[in-house]
Amino acid sequence: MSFHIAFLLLSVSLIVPSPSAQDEVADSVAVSDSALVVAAPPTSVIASEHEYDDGEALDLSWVPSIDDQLVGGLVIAYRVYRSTNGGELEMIEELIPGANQFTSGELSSDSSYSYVVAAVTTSGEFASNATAPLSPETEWLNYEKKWLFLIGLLIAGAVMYFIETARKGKKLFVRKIAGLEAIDDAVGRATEMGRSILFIPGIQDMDDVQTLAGLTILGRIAGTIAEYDTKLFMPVSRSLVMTAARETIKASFQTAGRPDKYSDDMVSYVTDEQFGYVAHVDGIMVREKPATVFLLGAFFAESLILAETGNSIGAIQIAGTARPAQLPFFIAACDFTLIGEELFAASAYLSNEPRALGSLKGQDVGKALAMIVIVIGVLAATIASAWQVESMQSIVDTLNSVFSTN
Amino acid sequence: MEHFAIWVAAFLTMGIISFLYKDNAWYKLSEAIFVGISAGYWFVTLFWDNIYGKFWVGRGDDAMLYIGAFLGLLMLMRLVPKVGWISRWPLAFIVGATAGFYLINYFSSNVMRQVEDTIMPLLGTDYSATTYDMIGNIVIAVGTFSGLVYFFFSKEHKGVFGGTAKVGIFFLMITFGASFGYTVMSRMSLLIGRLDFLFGDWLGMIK
Amino acid sequence: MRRQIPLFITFFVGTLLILSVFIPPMETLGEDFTLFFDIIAVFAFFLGGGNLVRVHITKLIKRKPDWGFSVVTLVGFAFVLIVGLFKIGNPGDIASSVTAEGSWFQESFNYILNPLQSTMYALLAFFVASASYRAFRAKNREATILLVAAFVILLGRTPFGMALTSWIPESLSIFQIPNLAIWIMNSPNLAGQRAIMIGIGLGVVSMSLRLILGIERTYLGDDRA
Amino acid sequence: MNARMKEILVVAVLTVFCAIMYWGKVDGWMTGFQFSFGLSMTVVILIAVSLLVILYLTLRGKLIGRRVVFLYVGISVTLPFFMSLSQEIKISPEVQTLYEGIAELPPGSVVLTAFDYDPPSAPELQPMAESFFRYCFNNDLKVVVIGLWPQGPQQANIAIEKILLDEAIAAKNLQYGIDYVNLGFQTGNEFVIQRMGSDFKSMFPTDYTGTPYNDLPLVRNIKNFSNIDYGFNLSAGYPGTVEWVQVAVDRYGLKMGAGNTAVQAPQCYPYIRSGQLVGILGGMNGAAEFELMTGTVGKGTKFMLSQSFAHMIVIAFIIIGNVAYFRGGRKQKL
Repeated sequence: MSFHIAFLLLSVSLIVPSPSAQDEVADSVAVSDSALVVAAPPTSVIASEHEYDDGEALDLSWVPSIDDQLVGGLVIAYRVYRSTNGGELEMIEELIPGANQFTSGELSSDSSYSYVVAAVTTSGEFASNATAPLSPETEWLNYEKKWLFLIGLLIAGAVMYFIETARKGKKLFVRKIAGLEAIDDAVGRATEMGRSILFIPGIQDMDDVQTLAGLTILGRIAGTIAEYDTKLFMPVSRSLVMTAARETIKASFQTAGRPDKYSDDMVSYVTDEQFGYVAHVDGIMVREKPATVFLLGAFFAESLILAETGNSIGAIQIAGTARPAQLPFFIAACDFTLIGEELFAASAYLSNEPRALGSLKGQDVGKALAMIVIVIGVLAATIASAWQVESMQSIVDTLNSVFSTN
Repeated sequence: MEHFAIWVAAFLTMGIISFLYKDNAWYKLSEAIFVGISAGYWFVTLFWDNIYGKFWVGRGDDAMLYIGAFLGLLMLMRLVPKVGWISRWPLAFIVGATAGFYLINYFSSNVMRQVEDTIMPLLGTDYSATTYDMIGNIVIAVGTFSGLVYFFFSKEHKGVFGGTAKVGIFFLMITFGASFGYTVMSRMSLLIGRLDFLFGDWLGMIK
Repeated sequence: MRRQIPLFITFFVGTLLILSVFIPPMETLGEDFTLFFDIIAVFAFFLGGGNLVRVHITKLIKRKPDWGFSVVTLVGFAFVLIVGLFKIGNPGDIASSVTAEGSWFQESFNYILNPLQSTMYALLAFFVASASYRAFRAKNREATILLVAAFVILLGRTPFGMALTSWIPESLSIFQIPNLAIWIMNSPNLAGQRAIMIGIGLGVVSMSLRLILGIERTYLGDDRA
Repeated sequence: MNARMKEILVVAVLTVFCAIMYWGKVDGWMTGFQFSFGLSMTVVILIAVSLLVILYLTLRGKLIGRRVVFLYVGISVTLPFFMSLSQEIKISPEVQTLYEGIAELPPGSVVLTAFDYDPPSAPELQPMAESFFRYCFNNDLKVVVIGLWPQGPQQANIAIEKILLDEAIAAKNLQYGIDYVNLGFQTGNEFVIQRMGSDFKSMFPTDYTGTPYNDLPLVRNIKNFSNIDYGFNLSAGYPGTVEWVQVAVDRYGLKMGAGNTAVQAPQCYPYIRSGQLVGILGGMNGAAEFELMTGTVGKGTKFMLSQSFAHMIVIAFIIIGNVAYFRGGRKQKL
């Protein structure tokens, strides 16, 4: 009942619904009638469908109160009230003066919602008319992301096209990558010296794609290690990585026909903690003196601690990461470094399997596309801004909207 | 007790530093403590956050949690040799999800976004641009382009292509040199922090 | 069959997560995956932690060199597990936060783990110096560029570098070392970073596809095992 | 005397020295050392001369090893702690814009600070946190703290506790829950940010101490990023500034500045250019510059001298390394 009265009051733009606000007003009115600060309510309050969501939000917009001025404005805030399925109004949001829109989230598409926006002054609230009830709708496709989808599809399609082409037996050329050429030699060197190989797949868990890259490379070189019968040890900092690494090595040894040489002891879990792990690996490096050290995966600050210690024991070091911040340290302290993309390409390259090589071709299509877009975009933008050419500006705008991700 | 604690901290600090001289018993002791304590610490944190925090306190009624727990239990099947192979299911799940998740994420923020940002007028957006801005813009465009050429796999680095790739390498080298130089500072800060602990907090020698 | 099911799971889950980005009702799938992952990781710790204990107990039993340190590791591990899981020394009852001030767990973090972590991290200062001493040499053109870039940035951050070129007039201020350092960071460095980032993005796309399509599958072990 | 004995002797001397100093500190008769200007200069000259000697030895073909480099680094960082020399600080544009970004906030604005680092990064980021909080509290900005790193919120508490001891700030009698709130840590990395985009409360049902979200007056009405006037992220890696920019800035339009370790900072420079970040404090320099801009002297400024010294040492060794290389007929590998 009280709601209906309040609602009535609201619709004729009188003072106020919420009990607490009412008390305040009563107080201030009691002190002095002249202290009453009256403001015009916000107008044209419109609720509309929030686009491309799971039917859980509505957009609200309004024209601010004319008493909401930058200088000497009376409005100190806006409050947004919501009524669900014609129920009681509840305050869901307080906004700063000057606000003229709001997205109301956490809704359900089964209910309908009506909104009231009130301008708040020191004396109380001055509410707008209520919006017509509206239910949010579920959209099944996010059209805002259509370009992400299409370009992604184009590049993924190129990768798959080349995989398929290669599978059919077409020879594809991939240039030599220095760091990868060195891997076999590095394994051979450890064998000759009768020393071990240390493999570090980064310090992240299986939910980092760089760790996966490290493990796929491990899969390729473990076969060589099995053939040479070299000692491999691999302290890891994540339990799941330990499990996956064991599977990987076991499979590679099996494929190489040396399953007897495999032992679970090759891979051991140390600790999840970054520097505790590093302290252990450093210690083990100087004690075991491996001839070859692989550092392939996600590395953080420890990259240089590991690489310098490895360098001090005279090991051949092959490193790779996709963390740009750590690459300089690997470049400085390791013999070969796989830079970013090369880390992901490595297992494909090493496998020498046509399909995997085909995928490398596919990503070159992506690079070519990026290069073409950059050239066209930069030229068009330059001409547009230097000579005010409209058509060029529209090219730039189109490219920007296509590649824009938000 | 407080005296003891700060001496322990100082003892361990110096134990780690002693590694710079050579591997020794003091370091080995610090390392052993480090590994044991940190592995335990990690598990305890995981337990309270992810098991207690989610099953008891947080969203305990969420079906998703139990799917997670089910996958976790499958993982533990490794301990039973006969059905150990079943632990590959959660592993396959993780690998698939990681691959799918990162494919889009990296593609959108590393490829789309960076390409978009590189599209800009070489001569600046208006007449206020200085010569340095223009040179900077040109350098960014040329550097990004040639850097991409360097990463091209399908073509041998020869001729004009090879020349561009060479320029690309130069840019990469500047990038690496610059980040390295920039980092030196931050690494020194860490050491400053530790030595401040030893000489300041512990021994009280800094005024 | 043992291999087909995991391959199918990878394919299915991977495809689903890619598509979820474009389908609003499935948008939260990525979050759910992290939730799954966090929980699986806790279970997996029994494998990792178990392995840690096994390795050190073996060392202890076989009296391998340095077995004494294995005892220290085991004691430390057990100690933290006990004080952390039973919340020993926590002010208040078992409901208080495990990291509450004064709990044994938090104290052992403050006085044991934290100094160790920070110091290990701080060793980098020494390694950065030794790596610069050894690696920054003008051996060839690439190395010289690396050296010069690093040198300018380093100088740009010291009072010496500022003093060295402060005589250059304001009209050519870009050639003052601190400004040059900033320019290098903002222009050529940015270009290099971008090329690397774009490359990485494409590399991830290609590798993820290989995983989803089952071309890379060594992590799944062998059929016969 | 063999090497082993020497090592034991050194450790023994060190222990005795430390014990005496500690005793002095506890007992109160040792309050710290400060070199006079003359002594400071003498030390500097001595270090410089010894470096010249090393250069000379290198020219003669006698190369130095890693441990010598290590020793110099240690000395060059430690000695400036005791010196009385001062140096000039130049404000870089990214610090200027960051400062301007918060300076234009009216009193009462809500600032979200995300603490994404742990103690190892504290030497760089803690001074930033302290001067940032000091600025906020002095200028009546409301502070909401969260952390995507488990130990982040603790670092925030350490900083806040320290700042509240400042006389000017203590006089304001700030109330927890009204003037500042620490919502604590939440697992989930960038997904936490994403969830916060629709609802803070769902990610932080309670604060650091367990008080329910709705019982905290400051945050009760904060629904999502639209109620936040400014975001400040202190980051030492992942998750950190990159994720905040990708989600909070790109998707939800939060106005944001960041304090990064010097290593992370270069990765975030592109974000300043593209306007995604207001400004960046990079490393200890950034901290010192910010301290200068906000008119406080903290550890950032204090340790700048050590840092400059260490830099000079690294530069000196790069020069010595190159001399060694050219002297060695460009063939010698070290």
